[in-house]
Amino acid sequence: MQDILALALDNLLSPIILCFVLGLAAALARSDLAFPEAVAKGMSLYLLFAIGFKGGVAVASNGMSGQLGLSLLFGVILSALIPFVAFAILRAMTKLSVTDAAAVAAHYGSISIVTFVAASSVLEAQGITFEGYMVAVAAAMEAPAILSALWLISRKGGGVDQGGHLWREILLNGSIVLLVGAFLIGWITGPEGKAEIDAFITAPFKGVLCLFLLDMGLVAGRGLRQARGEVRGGVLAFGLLMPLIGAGFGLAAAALIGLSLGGAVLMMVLSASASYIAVPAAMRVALPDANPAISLTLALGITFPFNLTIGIPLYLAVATAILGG
Amino acid sequence: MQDILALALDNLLSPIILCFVLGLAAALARSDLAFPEAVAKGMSLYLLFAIGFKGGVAVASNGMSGQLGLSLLFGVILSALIPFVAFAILRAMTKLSVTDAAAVAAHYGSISIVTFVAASSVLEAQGITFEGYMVAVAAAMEAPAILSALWLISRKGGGVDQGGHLWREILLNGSIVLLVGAFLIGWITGPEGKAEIDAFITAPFKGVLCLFLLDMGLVAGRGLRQARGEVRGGVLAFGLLMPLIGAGFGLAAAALIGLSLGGAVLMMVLSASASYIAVPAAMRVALPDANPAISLTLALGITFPFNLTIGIPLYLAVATAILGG
Amino acid sequence: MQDILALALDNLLSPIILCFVLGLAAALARSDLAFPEAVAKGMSLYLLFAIGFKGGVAVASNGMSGQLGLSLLFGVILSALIPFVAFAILRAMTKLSVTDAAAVAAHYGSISIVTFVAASSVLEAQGITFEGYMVAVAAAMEAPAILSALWLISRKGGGVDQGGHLWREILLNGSIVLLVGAFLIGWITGPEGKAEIDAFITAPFKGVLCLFLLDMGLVAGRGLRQARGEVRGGVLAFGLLMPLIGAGFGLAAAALIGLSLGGAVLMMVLSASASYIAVPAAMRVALPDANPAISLTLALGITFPFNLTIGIPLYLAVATAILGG
Amino acid sequence: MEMHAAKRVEIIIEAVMETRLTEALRGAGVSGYTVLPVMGGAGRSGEWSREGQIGRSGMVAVVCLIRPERLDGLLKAAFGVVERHIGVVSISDTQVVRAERF
Amino acid sequence: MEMHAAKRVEIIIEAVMETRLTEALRGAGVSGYTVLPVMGGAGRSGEWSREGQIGRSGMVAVVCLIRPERLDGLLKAAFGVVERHIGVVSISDTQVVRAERF
Amino acid sequence: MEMHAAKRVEIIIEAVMETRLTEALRGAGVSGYTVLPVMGGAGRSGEWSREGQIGRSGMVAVVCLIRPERLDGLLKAAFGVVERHIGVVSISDTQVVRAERF
Ligand SMILES: Nc1ncnc2c1ncn2[C@@H]1O[C@H](COP(=O)(O)O)[C@@H](O)[C@H]1O
Ligand SMILES: Nc1ncnc2c1ncn2[C@@H]1O[C@H](COP(=O)(O)O)[C@@H](O)[C@H]1O
Ligand SMILES: Nc1ncnc2c1ncn2[C@@H]1O[C@H](COP(=O)(O)O)[C@@H](O)[C@H]1O
Ligand code: NA
Ligand code: NA
Ligand code: NA
Repeated sequence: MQDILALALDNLLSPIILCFVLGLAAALARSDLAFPEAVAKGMSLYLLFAIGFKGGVAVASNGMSGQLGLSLLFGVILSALIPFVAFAILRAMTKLSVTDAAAVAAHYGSISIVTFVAASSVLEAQGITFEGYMVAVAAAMEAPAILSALWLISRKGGGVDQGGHLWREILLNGSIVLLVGAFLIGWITGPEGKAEIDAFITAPFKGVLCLFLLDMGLVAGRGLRQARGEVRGGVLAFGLLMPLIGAGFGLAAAALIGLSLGGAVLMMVLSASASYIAVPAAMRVALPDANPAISLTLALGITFPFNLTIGIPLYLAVATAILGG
Repeated sequence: MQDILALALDNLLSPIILCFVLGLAAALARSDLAFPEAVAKGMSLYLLFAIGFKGGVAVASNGMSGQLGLSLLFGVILSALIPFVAFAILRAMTKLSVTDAAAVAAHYGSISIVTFVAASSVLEAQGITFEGYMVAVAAAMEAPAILSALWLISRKGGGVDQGGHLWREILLNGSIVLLVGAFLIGWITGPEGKAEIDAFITAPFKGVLCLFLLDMGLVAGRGLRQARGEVRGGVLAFGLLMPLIGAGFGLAAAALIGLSLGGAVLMMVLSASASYIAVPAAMRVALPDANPAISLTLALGITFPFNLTIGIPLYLAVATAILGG
Repeated sequence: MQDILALALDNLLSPIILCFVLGLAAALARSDLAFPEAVAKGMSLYLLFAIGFKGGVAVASNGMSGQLGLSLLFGVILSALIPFVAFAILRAMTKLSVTDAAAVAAHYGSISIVTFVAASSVLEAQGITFEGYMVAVAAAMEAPAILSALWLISRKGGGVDQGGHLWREILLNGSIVLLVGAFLIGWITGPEGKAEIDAFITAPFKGVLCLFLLDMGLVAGRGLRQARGEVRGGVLAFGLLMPLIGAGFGLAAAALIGLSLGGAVLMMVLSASASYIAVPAAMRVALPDANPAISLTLALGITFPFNLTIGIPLYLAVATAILGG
Repeated sequence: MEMHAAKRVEIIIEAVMETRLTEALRGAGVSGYTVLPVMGGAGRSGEWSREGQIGRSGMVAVVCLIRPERLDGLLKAAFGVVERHIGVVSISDTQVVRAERF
Repeated sequence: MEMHAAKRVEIIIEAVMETRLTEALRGAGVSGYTVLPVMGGAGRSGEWSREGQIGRSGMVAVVCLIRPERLDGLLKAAFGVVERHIGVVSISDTQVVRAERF
Repeated sequence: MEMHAAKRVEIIIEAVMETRLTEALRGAGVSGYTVLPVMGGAGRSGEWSREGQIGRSGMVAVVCLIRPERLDGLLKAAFGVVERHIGVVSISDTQVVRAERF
């Protein structure tokens, strides 16, 4: 227990978290500190490439441990299933409309890759290994949740813009393609390929992550400032409760698959986190009547910082207690 | 003496200075070499974050040496005081209007963080240590000069737009917030935090600084080309004289505080340098009638290269002579 | 022979090539993966700076081997000569108009710096040294081809916009200025200067190159998708044939100059590659009636990937066979 | 110089809808348009800014110059896409010189 | 489609004044506007370009579509901010379709 | 507020031609203009996008506000540059407040 608290505190005082807090504080204080859109996008491309590549190299080095297929399958199931749970809770706990509830549910079924990256960093710092292919599981969990949300809506009689290329857009979404592509390149080129570009993708990684989280803090803070009125009461409580429920599902899946401790924590983090890049864009196209401010504020302003600060150490503690160190 | 000349020459032939010269030459020759605004902004965010963080870590490692408070106080006094000196000199030596003179004066009271960074690099290359908190002093010196300039104007009967949020804008200016925030994060996380992101903030730092100075050379060259007519005679002389006067004040303050040799050089550099980011924006808001081309050309086209090439080695030589190696 | 195939395969499976393929595939599949313009430009500035600087340092370290002047001269001659060959082939093999043929010819006389960089990486990985000043030869080969193309047009009675500053624009083109400027700075500051910024220009270089090639794959793929109709038959064949002819000229020149094996391969690569940055801009100004899609698709969509995958190992094999390892 | 009456249609729309809009325009026979970036704005759905964003968030401005007789077709196509979405459409009279282009 | 007359006000103003301008607009009851980036320009105070700049230098273009009757209020609010500053304001007639939005 | 009739000329032109155009404008006595970035577009020469490009590719939009009597001079100067190039020019009626500036 003491260990967990120490770890949580350690985590809270890491440069990564403090950078997010700095961004959040600057935005709430209405500083004009801001990252250009191109710089933010550039950092996110770098992070996706690096994390995908390193995952692929890990698979090339350690082999597949036979569970890649099973993990992907469970990832897809979790992503498709969690929106139903989230939707039911939202309809029970909040006054959100069917459309808004479905849109929020889609975000929570999908994943936040930055939360995943932050969790991997914590694991690495603790010397806890994890399955390299978890990054492929992350990619596989991006999209199914969107399908579930659209199904929920159409079942409730809501209109969904199933425009010709919605599916291509979702499945060939830039972040999925980059993550999976870099994963494959890492897998093909293996440790030799990694040696060639290690100084680029490994050494500066954590520093870039710091600046990226600073920007995310700024964006989250601006969102919170503007949406102050809309996210409160039941909706707010959902943003803190849902990650715990998601993490529970993730832990159960990890136990069924037989993932390592590190892999289980990452599966919990994926299930607990909410998308704020791929799903928002898809929802704007498919559910234009849903209010984007609600989902984004919940995902980025409530659940993301919750996972970053309390969630990750908590999931690690619970996984350690249940699965053993 | 020979040592000083050798150092000055060494400095002149460093990649940093040569990059600035390349940018300047390219712009004066009207090459279309240019950095996108987002890239320039991204590099400046990186430099502010790195320099702030490293300053904070230095304080965490070496303690405060008891003089942080005193140094901050003197920094604020210098920043508030220098504009009065600059204003008097400008009114005596040039035909600038009250408004223009006050605007220029505000730039010279405030500081140029890149000059500060370049000076720290020279000190580090010479193996001269300095107080880590000097970066906090730099942040503290950004704003007071603006207040002095506005007071000068209103005393002369000039109108000042004291619009509601001018003060928040100045004090929560992005570069101040990032510098101070990174300083605090560095202080809190200390050498352990630095170890995590060292490969990002230390190893590539000087290279990024080179590219940034290349861009500053380009911007300065474009400015000089356009403002050729406006900055000459007395105004030009001011741009070369004022840094020497500022450095003198800085040296006096450093001696009073009892700063180390390195700290004294940095205090001289801060006092000698002129702002070209925070103050120009504030002046546009508060003194819209002031001609921005004059201040910017002086600060970036005259004083900045003067400090970079001649100023820094000179201040180091003088400080060594007076305070002892 | 077996060695060559092994090398070719090795090259094909390097992260650099796979990144290009990923970008190409993503664009052809119409993924929305994209780099912001500012990020792409920032990476190209970085690569030009790093390659120029390292070339200059190599000259400072190893001396000039007496052949810089001769190599520059031959570079200029190749760049001026190849467009005539290309033009004749295009007029014989394709139905392109005089204007379009001249525009394409200009692209092939000039050079692709990224192909040059990729070839240097392959040489370095093979432990094959080359003359550091080849980067200056690359810069010298950018512009003469444009002059030849304009002369071709005007001889055929075509109108050329020789607007006042076309020549300044071409010769002071940003990429030439940066490449030559960084080369000079590297030369002046030498290994000491390099030591200061090595962690920036050497360690992460290959990783940045990977991301840059990913973006080039995206741009090439988008171009191919749109120009599908226009580039086929004879024009397409030209895009595969011309690099081989260019490489032949390059090899002959290298043998005459007496370049090392590595230098000869780079001279072949420069002659074989086609410009897609400096020349397209110049052609838009001087030959507005030429269809830019043809040149760009050929240079970036056909010849660039050909050189990257098959060309470089092939040129290395031929040069080794003829000049000896 | 001889000038011809034309319409300038300015459509400010979510960036995610850009491809759908331009496809609809092409479907309506409008083959010329220009897309301008938008930094931020405000409307019934609140204020927003592009700074620091990563996804295809934000809006773009699509400007079409067309002959007056094609306006109805264009608007019909555009509204098919814009209708349920955040955004505004405005139509101004303008003049163009090389009328054969439009 | 039924169209309604409106005004398109385009204000090109220093980027540092953007927030002040949009606050003044909101104060005047104008709740819809779009901010476009500006790359460079020239005027009485000379030429400038955004390239390589770092601070909040440069200008932005703020476009407002409003009902004609609100024009005076908007202009008064805008000029309160723009007056002593570098920049230009132009007002064109335009038409909008969903009039209830403006 | 008193308003004065003016013309708003919008020239969408290849970025490589920007300097030539603005020099021609200055030559014709037009000293005020604003350059807006363009993200992409389509026309007779096909579709294009600025994303991921590196060179001075792409287009820009140059907006000039001028007194009506200066229109002819401006158009002549502009067409000298634009003529053989990709791009479009449109001219709209507009109104400005501080007429002495134009
Ligand atoms: N009256 C208006 N004038 C100019 N732009 C507007 C106006 N109303 C809305 N917009 C733009 O359209 C976006 C969405 O508007 P809305 O659908 O009202 O939230 C805003 O963020 C603005 O960029
Ligand atoms: N006549 C004009 N047409 C279009 N934009 C203008 C005009 N005059 C000024 N501007 C813009 O407003 C900025 C400041 O103008 P000024 O206050 O005249 O220096 C210029 O840099 C241009 O971006
Ligand atoms: N009708 C139009 N409306 C708006 N922009 C256009 C139009 N036609 C062409 N453009 C712009 O001008 C560029 C070149 O057009 P074009 O010369 O027809 O290929 C296009 O990429 C668009 O950005
Ligand atoms: Na989830
Ligand atoms: Na100062
Ligand atoms: Na060539």
